[in-house]
Amino acid sequence: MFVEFLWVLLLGSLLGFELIGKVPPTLHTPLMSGANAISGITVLAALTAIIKAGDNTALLLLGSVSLGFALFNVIGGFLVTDRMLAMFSRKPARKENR
Amino acid sequence: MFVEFLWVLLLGSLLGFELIGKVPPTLHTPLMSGANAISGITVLAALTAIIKAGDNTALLLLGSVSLGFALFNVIGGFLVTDRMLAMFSRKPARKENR
Amino acid sequence: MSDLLKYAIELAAVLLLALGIKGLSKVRSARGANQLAAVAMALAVAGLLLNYLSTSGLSLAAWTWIIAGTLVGGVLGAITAQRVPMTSMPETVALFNGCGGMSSLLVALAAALYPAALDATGPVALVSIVVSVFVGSITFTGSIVAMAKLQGWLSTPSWMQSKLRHVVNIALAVAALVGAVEMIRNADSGTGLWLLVVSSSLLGIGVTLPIGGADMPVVISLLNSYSGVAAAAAGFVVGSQLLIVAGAMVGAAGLILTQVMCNGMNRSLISVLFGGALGAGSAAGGGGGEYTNITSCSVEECALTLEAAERVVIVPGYGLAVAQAQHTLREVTRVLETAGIDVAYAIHPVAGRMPGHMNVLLAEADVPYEQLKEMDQINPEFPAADVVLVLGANDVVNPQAKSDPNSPLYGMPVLDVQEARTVFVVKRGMSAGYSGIKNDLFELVNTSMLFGDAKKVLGDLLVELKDLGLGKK
Amino acid sequence: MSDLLKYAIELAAVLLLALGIKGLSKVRSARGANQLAAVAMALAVAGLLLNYLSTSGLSLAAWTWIIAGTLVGGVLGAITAQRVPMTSMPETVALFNGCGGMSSLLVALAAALYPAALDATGPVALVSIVVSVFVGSITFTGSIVAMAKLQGWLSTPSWMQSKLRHVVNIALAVAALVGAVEMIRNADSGTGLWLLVVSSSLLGIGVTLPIGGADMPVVISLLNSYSGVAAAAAGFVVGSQLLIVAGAMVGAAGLILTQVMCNGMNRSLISVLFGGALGAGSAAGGGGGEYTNITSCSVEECALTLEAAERVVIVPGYGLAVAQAQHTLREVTRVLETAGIDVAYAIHPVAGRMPGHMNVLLAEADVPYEQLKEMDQINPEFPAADVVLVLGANDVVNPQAKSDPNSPLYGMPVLDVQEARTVFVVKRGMSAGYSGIKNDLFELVNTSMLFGDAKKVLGDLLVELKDLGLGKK
Ligand SMILES: NC(=O)c1ccc[n+]([C@@H]2O[C@H](COP(=O)([O-])OP(=O)(O)OC[C@H]3O[C@@H](n4cnc5c(N)ncnc54)[C@H](OP(=O)(O)O)[C@@H]3O)[C@@H](O)[C@H]2O)c1
Ligand SMILES: NC(=O)c1ccc[n+]([C@@H]2O[C@H](COP(=O)([O-])OP(=O)(O)OC[C@H]3O[C@@H](n4cnc5c(N)ncnc54)[C@H](OP(=O)(O)O)[C@@H]3O)[C@@H](O)[C@H]2O)c1
Repeated sequence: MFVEFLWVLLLGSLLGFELIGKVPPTLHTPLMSGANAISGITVLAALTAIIKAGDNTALLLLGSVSLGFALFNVIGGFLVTDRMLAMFSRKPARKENR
Repeated sequence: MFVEFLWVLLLGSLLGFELIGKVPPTLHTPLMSGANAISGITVLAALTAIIKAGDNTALLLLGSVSLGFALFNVIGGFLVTDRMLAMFSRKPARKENR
Repeated sequence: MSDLLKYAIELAAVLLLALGIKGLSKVRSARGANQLAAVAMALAVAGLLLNYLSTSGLSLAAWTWIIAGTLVGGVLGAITAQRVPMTSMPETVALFNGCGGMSSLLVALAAALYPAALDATGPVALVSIVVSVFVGSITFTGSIVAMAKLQGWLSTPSWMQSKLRHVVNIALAVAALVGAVEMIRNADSGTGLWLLVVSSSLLGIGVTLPIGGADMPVVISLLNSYSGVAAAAAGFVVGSQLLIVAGAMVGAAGLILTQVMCNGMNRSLISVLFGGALGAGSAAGGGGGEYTNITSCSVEECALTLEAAERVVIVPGYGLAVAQAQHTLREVTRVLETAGIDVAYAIHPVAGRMPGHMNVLLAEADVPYEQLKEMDQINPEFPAADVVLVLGANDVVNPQAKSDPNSPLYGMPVLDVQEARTVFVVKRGMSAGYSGIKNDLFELVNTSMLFGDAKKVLGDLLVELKDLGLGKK
Repeated sequence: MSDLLKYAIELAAVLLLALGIKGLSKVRSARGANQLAAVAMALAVAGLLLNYLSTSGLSLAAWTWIIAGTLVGGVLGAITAQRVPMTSMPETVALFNGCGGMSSLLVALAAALYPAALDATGPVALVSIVVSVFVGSITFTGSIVAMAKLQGWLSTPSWMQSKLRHVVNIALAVAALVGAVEMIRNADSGTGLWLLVVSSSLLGIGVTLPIGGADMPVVISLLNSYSGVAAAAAGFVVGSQLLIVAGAMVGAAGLILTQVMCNGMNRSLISVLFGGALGAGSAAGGGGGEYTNITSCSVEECALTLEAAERVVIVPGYGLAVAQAQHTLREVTRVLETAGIDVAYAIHPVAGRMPGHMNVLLAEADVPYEQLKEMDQINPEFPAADVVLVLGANDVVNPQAKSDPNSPLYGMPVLDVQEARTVFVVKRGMSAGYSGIKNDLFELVNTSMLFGDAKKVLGDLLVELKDLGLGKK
């Protein structure tokens, strides 16, 4: 199992390095914020913890708080990124209308 | 096991797509030839077949022929690519000498 | 749910996430890419829940706690995202990021305290827990400190600006290492765990606190990369490739973005992290007294000059953003436009405190896209401009960057505002900008200073312009 | 050898291979990247051997067969690589590629025949074997056909250019599918396997044979991508992630490269694969008779004009490459240079039959790098040129591409040679180029045709120039 994990870790990292090429400065902030929302993928870990907790209340609590934090990150992050990008995307449309 | 294979297949493909961005036409031929040499990585499969063959001569023979073909591809491919690229790399050096 | 379906969902989610990150780096596709990533995330969550539902099932308790966590986190997140003003983007991203780190930290704590329940036993899980706790703690406290500094809730204690902080931080790092080793050697004892949590939390504070507020976007981007690492480590803990890949991608992409940002502002990552607040001394000492030959003028004079102009270029900077003056600015430019004056905005790539911040702010104030000109596009046009209005910008219009090879700014591309016929600089006083150095522009004969808060000055200007009869058709 | 070391080697090899592929796409790093990839490959092989040596050990028989295969394959490969002329690069790459496909095919055959020995049992292994056999066979026969066509050993039978070939190919594909299903349903029966091998081999021939020789580089690039897929499938068979990742990377990168090449020559992949030989009809019918107002001239006239020129631009094309005239050309330009005439070469990105081919050929003939001008760089310079010498180029100098929206070439960027004072076009007759269409350039008043094989004409030109007293100091 561990080796397979290392494989996906290596490949995921290489992919991450390649995915971001030339980002125009205009997009630095939204990109940061969008990537940040993706890092909230820990929701999955939090959910797993809750589901596997059985009737261990401490574990349920830890998992639930973790889930709350993660979702705060995810939902807030995606929404705020969308708000920012909505402002950009209004513009090209206008430009084409001219 | 199979799932881990699918993971590395997916990630490897994505990585391959990303690695090649804008290739100047000058490099199309060497890039094709170099990538082709890398696809000769089947040497590993051929070696595995020979090693695991035990005293099964048919298998040894199949593996050995496969190894020969693969190495023809690998060694020939890398060398011919190097020959081509050597011609390019002479030039920037000259340019700097001016 | 069959295993095949489960894996297909996971693979599809990773594919969509990768496409999302890729798309976010192009203006055209960015918004769709963000939504795609959100869909991918929802898909991953749905896949996980369905998988457990169809195998072991979910207990009532689990449901309760899941719904509780979801409601609280989701609703708070949504509200924050809607309410927060565009000027506070850096703080907001820092806050979200810190919460992501906290989430990884809590999962790792859960796994450390109840390894059996989460199948997190064995050396690999242990090491992953250690990494997750360490990185998660640093991400959390670091992000919160970054946020507090950006909001102005915190300032750097003076000893933190001395070399002493390096000693303290090294001590904290060593303590964290000791805790980590202790945890791995003796998994059952809680001492190692708590030592690690406490010392890495403090380390996060100690590293972030001395960094100047203006360098914060870089730090946030770096911490964002860390939160990816923390997520990948959490993936090792709970045994999920999806988490590992997504975390690794974010971690790597964040690192690249950090580097790109540093390049854009002519700064190295090392100097951001270990250099402390840039120019903190020189700004106070050198910024104020050295100027001679300053021409200052009144709002009336400025209004009269604007009225007579045909071509006006606006140069917004950090000061405009902190003064939240973008809407007032838009009203002023509307008045100028109705009077037939040609208006353009010169957007320097690192104007403000966050890359792309100016674009967002002006877009929010409904400035038409065509009027926003990038540096390379507008620089040749300055000689043809009658009036340049510099609003709370300083470094990005400093001609030293081109003329003086000894200047710390040397080499940074700047806006050539001095080429215009008349330049008005709106700022509160003579204090320096982010880099803490003197600006030769202010002493040029065609430059007039207009002192005051940007929002207030623009408001006054609006009144004056209307008094002059502009803006009515 | 510990497992950890084994995995570390594998991971390092993949990392280096990825860096190699990335580096190969930039001129600066390409050579180093190719060497890096070779090192990675050696590392992977060494890792595998060491791993088996330290665990089960290698029998004498295994060593013998390994050394035999290595010697034969390696030595032949090295000799071929050293001996082959630069003009035959496309054929050579096709040959190497075909051998890679054959290697995957043989491994898959071995696994199909002796599944127990290679641990290749179960449905996953079976499907992988099927894929590997199918793709490996197509790669092998397709590449060999491509090579033979490029070498001129094969020409397309006429029925292959009719629609009938689609029927035959579909029938072969169906047969392959039947074989595959039979193999999976009944692994022990050999019928399915042989049906699959034979029909997919024939399919490889049937698909490649109708494709025009000029489209071959695209086909080779596509087959190269296939050989990556075959390697990945072989990885599934023997259970090696390294093989899967490397194969997948090559497969994906090859696909992108194929697309890039198609874009460069204004052609779609679909039309390359299913369109058959482009313009086979129109080239014969339309190319010859339609020209009026052709001015033809002798080698002497050309030499006299060259002698009087100050600035000469050489436009090499496919004809120069087939005539292998690059060395003679270099001698001619040497003579011109010693006479103080300024010489430059205009390199169109798809001049010739393989992208970048012209650069390689001219570099081989020792043309200085500074004289090779890319299209965008040289186009504005044509009006200042006294003489343009078009050597076996046709489509890349066709002004229709810019002037006539109905032309099939319309939109392809071309070299604006007609802007020069005098244009000499060296070709054997009036037949059309790759696209099969008429070239308006040949009818312009400032164009003179110089008929003959490029090498011969250049040789004659050299004599004439020397007779005129050029080239001696
Ligand atoms: N964009 C980014 O991503 C980023 C990130 C980090 C750092 N930076 C750096 O930040 C700098 C940006 O340059 P910049 O020209 O935009 O800003 P700046 O050089 O920092 O100058 C801002 C000026 O605005 C004035 N100001 C502050 N508050 C004001 C208010 N309420 N009303 C009016 N004026 C006010 C200040 O002078 P007074 O105090 O006298 O009013 C100050 O001189 C560059 O050096 C860049 O490298 C940028
Ligand atoms: N570079 C690539 O990657 C690539 C790949 C595939 C296709 N293509 C296509 O190939 C074309 C390349 O354009 P191009 O202008 O280089 O070539 P071209 O348009 O194919 O024309 C070549 C010309 O050379 C003449 N020629 C042939 N053999 C000769 C010899 N021995 N001596 C003198 N002349 C000879 C031929 O006329 P005669 O028979 O009258 O002598 C022919 O008109 C483009 O259409 C491009 O899209 C390029």
